[in-house]
Amino acid sequence: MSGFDKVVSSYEEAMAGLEDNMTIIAGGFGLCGIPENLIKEIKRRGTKGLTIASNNAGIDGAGLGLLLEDKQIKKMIASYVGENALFEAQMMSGELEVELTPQGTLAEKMRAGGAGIPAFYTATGYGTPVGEGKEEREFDGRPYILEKAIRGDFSIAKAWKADRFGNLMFRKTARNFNPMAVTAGKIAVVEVEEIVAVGQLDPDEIHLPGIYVNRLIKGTFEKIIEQRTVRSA
Amino acid sequence: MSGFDKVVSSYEEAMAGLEDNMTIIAGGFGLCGIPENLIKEIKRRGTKGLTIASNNAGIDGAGLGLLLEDKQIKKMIASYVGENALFEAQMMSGELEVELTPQGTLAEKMRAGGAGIPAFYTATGYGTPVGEGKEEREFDGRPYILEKAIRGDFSIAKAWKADRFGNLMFRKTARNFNPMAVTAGKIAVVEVEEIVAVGQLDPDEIHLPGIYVNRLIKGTFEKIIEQRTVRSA
Amino acid sequence: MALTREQLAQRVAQEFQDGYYVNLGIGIPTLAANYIPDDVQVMLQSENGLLGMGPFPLDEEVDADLINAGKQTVTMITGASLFSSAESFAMIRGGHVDLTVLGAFEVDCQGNIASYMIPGKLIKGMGGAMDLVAGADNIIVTMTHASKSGQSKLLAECTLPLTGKGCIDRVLTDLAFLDIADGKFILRERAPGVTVEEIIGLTDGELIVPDNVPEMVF
Amino acid sequence: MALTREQLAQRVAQEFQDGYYVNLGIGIPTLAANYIPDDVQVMLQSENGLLGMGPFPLDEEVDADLINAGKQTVTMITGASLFSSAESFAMIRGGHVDLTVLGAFEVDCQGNIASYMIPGKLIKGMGGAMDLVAGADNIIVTMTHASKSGQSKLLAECTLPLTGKGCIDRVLTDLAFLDIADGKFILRERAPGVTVEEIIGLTDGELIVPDNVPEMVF
Repeated sequence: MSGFDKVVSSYEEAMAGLEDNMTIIAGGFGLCGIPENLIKEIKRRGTKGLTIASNNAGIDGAGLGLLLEDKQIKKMIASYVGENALFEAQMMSGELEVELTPQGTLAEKMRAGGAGIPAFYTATGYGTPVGEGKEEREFDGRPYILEKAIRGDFSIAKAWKADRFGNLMFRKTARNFNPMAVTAGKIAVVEVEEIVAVGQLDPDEIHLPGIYVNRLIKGTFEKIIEQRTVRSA
Repeated sequence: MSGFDKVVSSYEEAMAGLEDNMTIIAGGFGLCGIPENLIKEIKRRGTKGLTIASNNAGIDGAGLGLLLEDKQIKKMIASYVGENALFEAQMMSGELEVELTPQGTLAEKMRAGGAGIPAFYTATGYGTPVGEGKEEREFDGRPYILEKAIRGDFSIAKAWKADRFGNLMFRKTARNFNPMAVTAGKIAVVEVEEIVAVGQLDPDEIHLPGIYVNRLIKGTFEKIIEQRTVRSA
Repeated sequence: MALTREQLAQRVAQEFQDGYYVNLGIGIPTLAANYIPDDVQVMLQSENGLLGMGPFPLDEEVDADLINAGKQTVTMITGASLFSSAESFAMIRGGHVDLTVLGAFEVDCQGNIASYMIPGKLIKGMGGAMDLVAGADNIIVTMTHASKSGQSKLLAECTLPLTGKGCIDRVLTDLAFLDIADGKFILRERAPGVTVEEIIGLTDGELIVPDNVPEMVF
Repeated sequence: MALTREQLAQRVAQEFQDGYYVNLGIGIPTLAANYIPDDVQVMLQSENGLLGMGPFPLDEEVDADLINAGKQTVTMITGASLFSSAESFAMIRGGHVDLTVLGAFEVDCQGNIASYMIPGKLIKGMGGAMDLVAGADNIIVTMTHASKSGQSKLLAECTLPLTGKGCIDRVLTDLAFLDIADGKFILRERAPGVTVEEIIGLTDGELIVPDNVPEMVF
């Protein structure tokens, strides 16, 4: 294949170069659309001192929760970190630093990181603990705070389908933070359910162009459901 | 149909409420993907004193160029305004004010306007005439300028397909500024080539959700090509 | 009588207008979806990237890739659309959602809201709540009027860390529906059988009581 | 001999590496696409929303909805993708494009570039040029070394309004290939048959001339 072929042959290769104390931007919302196997590979590697930006931190025994078991995470940048006893314990003991970031601000910080926007103003968090220590400014009579972009050494994300060039399609609400996460890492690693031949994806329907993707791997996914809620027929 | 049915029955209805001295955000790149018939309706109405944000200003006799014939445009916010003698004449005579804005900054200003981001920093234009009078600031040792969001009283845009709820799909490079333009106007008017039944569009393949669209109309399009370039077989 | 959870949800649903895009927080706000009037169609926005959220799935319809902001499995209605978190909050922050309904621990007569953090207790995070209160023009906060021990939650000034500052102008409690304007609560409706005096007694912030305060009608 | 337009394009194409995403400006940069080496695949980005631009269409393939940034009808290669202008410039501004090639009126040894405006003449606008020079890490400017009357365009300080400040570090002219670093031009290659003295004579900004300045090889 060509120089645009992003497919790597193993998870080890997918995460090659990950070192202690690096920053990782991760896709996923709860356990939905998380890069399950990339997280497991990070656990296998035993990399320590990681800063991870992700909307959530998984649950005990699943998702990013796996990385807490061996205390691999130094700092978590997230909007919601409930439902995780190990997380709570490490946070309370001070082993784990947490930077709570509003969900929309986190999504926009990742997008900004990928899009070369170093900082932006938002009303979100003004007058709250999130705004403390941040610049405040009025535009058209309304107060806003300055939020900075976030970038990572690595991105880890999960998509539905890709072609070998790394053009990505996501599925339903498993899209969530994944597209922005991909754009915000120096080395963007994406795992997918299916890799199709180049030309099989309609160019108009590609959610994220392959230019953002450095490494691509096909995985199999457990897809744990956090809250299985059903109605009766 | 329901309260989400955005379809209007005439171009007159589509642009109802447009008044002198309003600001319009328009989609299109050159003559590609422009809201041809909405522009013609603005010409028919004779609305004056308009401020229009659009990447280009059409050409003589086509696109936004039509609105120059009766001097309907007071101010143009655009990245490139060549290929238009009437535009040139009105600019030179001072009848038409022009705010040249880098193409990427213009796209981001429209996105920011729709996304509730009042202002953002960008390196684009730093140290150039575009940066004059704008705040400069360093982030991580690199200088940037502050750019403000743009919003309009109306958006006019062109999409390919829509359902009656206003969920939009664009086609090829006729997408360009259209999605952001739609989000940045108080009243967003979109004309399309085809309106399909609700449920006919795959939710994963919708380029812009109908929440941004206020009025929708099916048009027929001339699609003038500015530079017809071909190769021989 | 104080409103039940179901009555609170019913009263919220009376505010739905045909064609509204609505974001409903976890808890009572979500229940309101069960009481949408027959002649009204609303489209539910779920901030994890779905516009047009439907009911919970049948057992055989469950899809791990289709959840709501509470991480519950859901379905899509016809005409739904899917998008990224950045797009979702562009929608929210940009003021495109017509109505947002969410819960709170406290509100005050300056329009401040505290809903995500009780110091000393576990901090789970604000999720999308700060974005929602900052981005929406039209917000209804649903909450109990006072704690079980009778302490007002409608305060002169919030005591807990804020979720948003000066962004709330309507509060529905189990006792009353109130507006907030010019630094005061304004009593608009009372729960059936609840007296104005009871409400006055349980409201800490300055309260304006118009001459006529009708009972809510269900 | 000064390079022809075709030779300039050829020399640019030698910089293409397999797997490069490249944005080519109007004029000579666009010509470079005709000289991509056989063992190299590059993908062309067109800032109006296309990654994977192909050649001009056959007459029967012409599609008004598929144009490049110069408004010319084009085609897509297999593996192309389409997106909005905001996404396109996110890509450019975020530094995801590997190589940008564009023309200029003047560059100076501070890395400044002037390419969009000659005061007193008609101002047509900067299009995407300011975004491209600000966003890319790897830029080659292609231009003539001097005007027809022999006035250098490689200056100590640009005289025209800037397109970008301190963002250019490589310039390919019809006479030479130069780096820019630490406020100086550095002569790297010369056009076949062009002497170092000629280049010195036509370079206004401070110029470093290494001991060995090889001729370009085509």
